[in-house]
Amino acid sequence: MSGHDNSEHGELGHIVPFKVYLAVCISLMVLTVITVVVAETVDVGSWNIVVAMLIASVKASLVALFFMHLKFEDPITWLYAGFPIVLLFLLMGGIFLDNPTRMEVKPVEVVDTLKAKE
Amino acid sequence: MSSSNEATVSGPPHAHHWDPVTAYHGSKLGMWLFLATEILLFGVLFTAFAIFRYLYMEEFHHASQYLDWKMGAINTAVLIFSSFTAVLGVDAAQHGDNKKTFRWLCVTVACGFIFLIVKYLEYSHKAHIGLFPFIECNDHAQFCWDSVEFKNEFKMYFGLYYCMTMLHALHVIIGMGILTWALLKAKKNRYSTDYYTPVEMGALYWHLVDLIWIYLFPLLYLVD
Amino acid sequence: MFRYLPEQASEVAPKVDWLHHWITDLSVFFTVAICGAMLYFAVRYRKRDGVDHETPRIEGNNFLEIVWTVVPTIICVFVAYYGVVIYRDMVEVSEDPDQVVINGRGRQWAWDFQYQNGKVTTNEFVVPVNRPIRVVLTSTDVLHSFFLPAMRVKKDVVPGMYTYVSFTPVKEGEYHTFCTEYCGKDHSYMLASLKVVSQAEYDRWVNDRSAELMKASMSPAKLGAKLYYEKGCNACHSLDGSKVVGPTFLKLFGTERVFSDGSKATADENYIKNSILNPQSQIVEGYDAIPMPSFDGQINDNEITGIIEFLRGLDGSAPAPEQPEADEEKGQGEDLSALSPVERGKWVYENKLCITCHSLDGSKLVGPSFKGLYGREGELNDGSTYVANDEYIQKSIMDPASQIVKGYQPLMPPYAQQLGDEDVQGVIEYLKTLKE
Amino acid sequence: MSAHADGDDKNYLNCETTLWSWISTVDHKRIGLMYLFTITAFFIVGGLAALTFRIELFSSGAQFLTPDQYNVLFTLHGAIMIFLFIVPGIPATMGNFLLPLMIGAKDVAFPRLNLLSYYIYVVGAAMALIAIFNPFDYILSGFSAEQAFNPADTGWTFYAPYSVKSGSAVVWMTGAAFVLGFSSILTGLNFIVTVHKLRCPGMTWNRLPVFVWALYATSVIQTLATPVVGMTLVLLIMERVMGVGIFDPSMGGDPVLYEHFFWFYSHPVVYIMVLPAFGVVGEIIPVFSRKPIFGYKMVVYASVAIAAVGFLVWAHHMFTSGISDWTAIYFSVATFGVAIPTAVKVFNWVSTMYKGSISFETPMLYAMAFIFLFMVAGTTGVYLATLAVDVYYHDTYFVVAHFHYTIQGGAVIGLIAALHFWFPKISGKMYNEPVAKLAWFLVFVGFNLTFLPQFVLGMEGMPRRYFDYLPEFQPMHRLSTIGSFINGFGYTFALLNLLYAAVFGRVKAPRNPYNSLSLEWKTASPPSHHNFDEDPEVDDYPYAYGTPVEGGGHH
Repeated sequence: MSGHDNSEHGELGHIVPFKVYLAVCISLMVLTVITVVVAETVDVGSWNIVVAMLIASVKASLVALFFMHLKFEDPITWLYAGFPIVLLFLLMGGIFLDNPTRMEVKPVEVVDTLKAKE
Repeated sequence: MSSSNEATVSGPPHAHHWDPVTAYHGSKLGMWLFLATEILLFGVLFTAFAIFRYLYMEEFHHASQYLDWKMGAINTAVLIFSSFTAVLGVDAAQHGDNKKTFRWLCVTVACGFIFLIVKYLEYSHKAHIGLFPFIECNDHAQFCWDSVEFKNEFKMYFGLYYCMTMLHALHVIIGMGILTWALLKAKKNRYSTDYYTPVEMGALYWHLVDLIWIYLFPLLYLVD
Repeated sequence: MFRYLPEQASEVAPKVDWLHHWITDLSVFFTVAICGAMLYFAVRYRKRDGVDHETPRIEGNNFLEIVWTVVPTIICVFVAYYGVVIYRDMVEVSEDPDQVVINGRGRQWAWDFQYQNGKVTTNEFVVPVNRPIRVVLTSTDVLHSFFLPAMRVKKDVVPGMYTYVSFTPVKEGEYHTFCTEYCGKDHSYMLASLKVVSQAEYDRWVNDRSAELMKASMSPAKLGAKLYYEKGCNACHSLDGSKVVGPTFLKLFGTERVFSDGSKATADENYIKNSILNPQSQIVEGYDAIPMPSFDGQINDNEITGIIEFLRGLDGSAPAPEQPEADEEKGQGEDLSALSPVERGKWVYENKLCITCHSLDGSKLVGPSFKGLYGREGELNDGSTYVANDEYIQKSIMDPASQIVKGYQPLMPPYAQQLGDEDVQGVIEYLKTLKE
Repeated sequence: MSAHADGDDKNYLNCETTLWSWISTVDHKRIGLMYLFTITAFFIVGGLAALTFRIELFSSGAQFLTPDQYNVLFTLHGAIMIFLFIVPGIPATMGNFLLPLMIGAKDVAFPRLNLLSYYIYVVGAAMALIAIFNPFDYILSGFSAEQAFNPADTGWTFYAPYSVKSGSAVVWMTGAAFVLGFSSILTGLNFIVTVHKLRCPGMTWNRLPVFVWALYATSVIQTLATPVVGMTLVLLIMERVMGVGIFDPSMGGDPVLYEHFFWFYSHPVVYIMVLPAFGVVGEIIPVFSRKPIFGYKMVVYASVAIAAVGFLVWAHHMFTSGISDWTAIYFSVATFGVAIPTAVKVFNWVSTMYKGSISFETPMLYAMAFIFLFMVAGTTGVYLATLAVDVYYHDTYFVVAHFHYTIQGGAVIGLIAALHFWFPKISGKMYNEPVAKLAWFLVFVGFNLTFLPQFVLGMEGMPRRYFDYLPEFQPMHRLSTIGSFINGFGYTFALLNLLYAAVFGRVKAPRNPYNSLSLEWKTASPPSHHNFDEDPEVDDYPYAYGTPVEGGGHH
C-alpha cells in the first residue's frame, strides 16, 4: 500500500505453464462429476447442500486462482475480490438473522357470541 | 452497457496519460472491481434463493425435479471447457501469438453458442409444459404460470430460476460480445507481449460467467 | 422540548420518555459544547486586520483522540443498553390471562378491529384501563404501520404476516392512532381512535352488539349502501357514472361486460359475487388489473347479497344514497309523546332492536320470544325462579345480565341509558298485549 | 464561460469551444462541469416539488392539491433529490474535477469510461423524466385524460407490495434508479483505480488530502453497494412483469425482504452523500485557520471506518417493520458504531481551529454552519439509533428532519461550500463575497426554520408523508413552510451569484487565492487542459501550515 504502484517492473501479466491450465481444467471436470454423483447417490440430508456448495467453492477457487490469475495478483486485487464476498455473507447473515428468529404471532381465536347460539 | 464499458476500460495501447504497464495493471484492477459488482448483483439473487429455499424446502425440492440435471451438467462442462480455451487464448496473447489467440477465442465463443442452445432447449421444454412466464395458459400444458395452484406448488422457485438463469444468459451473451471484439483485434494482429489487455479483460469476464454457473448448477439442478 | 411529546398514557411511556430526556440532555450538552468551542475559537483566534498571525503547527494529540473516542463510546454503550432494555419491556409478550387481545387489520385506508367475542369495529377501538392489551396486526393489501403516540408503540402491518403491539394503558381518555407507513392515496386519512375506558364501561361496550345486529336487520339494499361506504368501495367505484379507478356502479347491473382478454359476460348476481371475491379473475377492458384486493373472508354471503341488491337498485331512476352521517338513531325527531303506552312500546320494540332477538310468534331466536312472556314463570341460569312481572321486565331491560333465563346467553346490551321511563313502561304495556 | 479568455492563456475552458468539444470531452474537468449543470437542473426541479407541497402543507385540510398529486410530488422530490442530485452530487462534480488535480494526475484512470458514466446518467435522467410525464400510458390508452399525468407515487423507497400494485410509471422510475446506479458504479470504480494507480511521485497514502480519502471511501461504497439495489429494483420489475412472488406475501414472498435489500444499499448511500462533504470540510477548515488538520490519521481512519461500519447497520431503518427482536437489537447496537467515528471527525475539525488565524470567507462560514448542522443531525441520529426511542420516532417528521439535517445540512451545504471554495479554480474568477455571505445567511436561517419545527412535529407524533394533518400540527407546519421559502431564496442567491461571477465576473482569480498547500492550487486558475504545466511532485502532506512546534509530528 505504498505509492510505488506506478513504477512497477516492466512485466505485464504472469505467464502460467500450459500443463497447469490443463490440470485445472481436468480437476474442474472431475469435480463436476463428483458433484453430480454425490447429489444423485449419497444422501446426507441437509448436508447435501453444504457438500455441493463446498465443492462448488473449490471449483470457483480454482477458476479464480489460476484461470483468473488471482494467485499472482497484488493485495489490492485480493482485497477487491474478497470484499464482495464478505458483503454477500453480511447480507445473507442479516437476512438469516432476521427471518428464522421472527416470533410466530397468531391472531386471537374469535368465538362469535352472536353466531354461537344459532 | 457492459460491453461498451469493456471498450473503454481497456483503452488503446499507450493511453495518453499513463504508461502502458500502469495502464495494464489499472485496467485489470478496474475489471476486478467491475467483477466485484457483478458478484453482488448475482448475490442478491443467491440470497433470495437461500432464504426461500430455507423457508420452502419441500416445494423447492419438488420443483427442482422438473429441471433436467443432464442438461445442466452438459452446460457446466461446456462452460468449464470454454473457460479453459479462454485462458489459453490469453496465454497465446501473452506469447504474442495472434493466430492462436484468435483460434482459442473462436472456440470459446462457439462454446458460448452451445451453452445458449442447450439453455434454449431447456426453456422451450419448460414453455411446452407451461413452466414459463409470458405465455398464455392453454389446455395442452401441464401447468399454468399465473394460477394459484402453480404458485402454491412451487412457491417462487421457477421465478427465481428464470431470474437467475436469464441474467446469467445475458452475461453469456455480453461475454461473447466482448470476446468477439477481442478476437477481431487478434485477427488484425493488434496484440503483442506488451499489449493484450482486451483479451485478458474479456477472459476475466468470461471466467466470472463460468464461476457463477458453477454455483447455479448444483443450487438449481441438484438441490435436495 | 420535553413537553412536546404526547401525554404518557401507557406503562412503558414514562420509561421511553426518561431515556428520551437523557438523550436530549446529552445532545444539548455536546452540541452546545462543541459549537460553543467552535464559536469561541472563531472569535478568539480570528484573523485581525487582514493579516495572518503566526500559528503553531499542531498536528494532533493522541491523548485527546483517545479521550474523544472512548468517552462517546461509553455513552453510546449506555444509551444503546437502555434502548434495548426498554424495547424489551415494550415488546414483551404478556402471559397474563387478564390480557385483552384484539385482532387488528389494516387495509387501504381503514383499520378494522375484532374482539374475542366477535365484535367488529372500524376505525375505532376501546380497551379497558390498566390491563395489558395486545393488538395482533395484519394487512390485506400493502404495508401499513400502526402507531399509538400516547402509548409510545408502533409496528408495521405487513400483508401475509402477523405482527403485534402490546401496551398497558394507564389513563382513561381518547387517543389517536395513525398509519405511519405510506400506503397510497388516503394514507393521511387512515386514522383510528382509541378509547381507554374503565373496566365496567369496556364490558358494556364490548358486549353491546346492537350496531352489528342493526346491520343484520337492515334491508339488503340498505345494507349494500352502507357497505359501499364502509368497505371503501366508494374509493374506486363512483355512483354517478364517472370513471374513477374502477368502473362506476351506476347502471352496472345487468349490462354486458367486456373483459381485457376479450371475453364477455352479463353483470348478474354470480358475476358480482365473483368480482368481489376474485377481482383479478375478470378485469373489465380498459382498467388496471392490479388495484382491487379480494374481499374473500372479509365479507359474508349476507353482505354480498346486500351489495348485489344495492347494485340492482342503481338503475339511475333514483338518486344515489348519500353516505350516512353516523348510525343515526331511528325515529329521531319523530314525535313520540302523542303515542299511547302500547304504541310507544311497539315503537321501541321495532326501533330499538328488540325485534332482532325477541320474536312475537313464539319462536326462539337469540332471546326468548315475547309471545306470552308477561306473567310467565320459569327458571333462571343461577337456579332461582322468576315471575315476569313489571319489576322483572324493567330490570331485564336496564340490566339484562343480572337475570338470564335458563338456556339463553347473556348477550343483551343494557338499555339503561337509551330508554326513558316512558319507553320502559310502554314496553311493559306492549308485552301485556302479547299474552296468549 | 470562455468569453473572457485571453488568447495567450489556454485553459481547459477555452482550449476548444465548440459544443461538440464539450459533449464529446473526456477531460475530467469538463465532465465534472457537465455533471454540475445537470444535477443543478434536477436540484431546482426537486426543490420546486418540495416548495409546492410545502405550500399544500401550510394549512391543515386539503388546499390546492389532491392526495394523489401530493403523493406524486413527494415521490418526485425524494427520487430526484436522491438518485439524480445528491448521489452524484459531490463525487461526480467536485470529485471529478478535483481528484486528479489533488493527486497530481493528468486525468482519471479511464477518461472515456468517465464520459460514458455521464451519458449513462443522462439516460437514467431521461428515464426518470419519462416516469414523471409517463407518455406511454397516455399514448397507449388512446390519449385518455386520466393517463395524462400519472407518475410514480410510491415514495423514493419503492416499498413492495405497494410498488408492485401502483401504476406503470414505477417501472420507469425504478429502471431509472437502476441505470443511475450503473453510472454511480462506474464513477466509483474509476476513482478507486485513479487513486491507486495515478498518484504523482511523492504522493504517498498518508499525504493524500482528506477529501481524496473521503472520495476513496465513497467510491468503495458506490461500487460495492449499488449493485445490490440495482438487482433489487430489477427484481421489483420482474415481480410486476412475470409474477416471481419474492416480495408478494400472497405467494409466500416476504415484503420485509425487499426492505432488507433496499436498505443494504440505501443506508450506505447516505455515506456516499455525506462522506465527500466531510472531506470538503476537512479541506476548508485548515486553509482558513492556517493550521494543519487536527489528527489527520484519525480523520482518515474515521472516513474508512464510517464506510465500513455503514455496511453493518442497514436494518436500523426497519426497527418497526416486523423484523425479529434479535435483529432489531443487533442493528441498534451496531448503529452506535457509526456515531463514534463521526463524533471523532467533528472533534478534530473543531480542534483544528484552536490557535489558528481564522478568516471568515464564505467557504469557512459554510464549513462552520456544517459543523453545527451536523451536530444536530448526529445527536438526533442517536434518538433514532436507540431502539425504544426509535419505535416512537420511526416514520415521523423527526426522521424527515434528521434526514434533511444530514443530507441537506451535510451533503448539500458541503457541496455549496465546495463550490464556493474551488470556484476560483473552476472558473478562474472571484465571486462577490458580500452577496455570497448574504446567501449563506438566508440558507442557514431558512434551513433551520424549515427543519427545526419538523423535529417538534415528530415529537408531537406527526407521521411523515401525510397529505393532510390534524389541526394541532398546523403552527409548526407553517413555520416550516416559511422557512423552506427562505431556504430556497438562499440557494437561488448563492447559485445566481456564482453563475453571474462565472459569466460576467471581472475579477480574475490568482492561482492560489487562499494560500492553500494542496496540489490543485499549484496549477493555473482555471487549470490547463492537461492540468499541470510540469509534472508535479510532492514532499509533504498538504496541511503543513504554521510554525513547527515540538511534538505531535505528522510522520
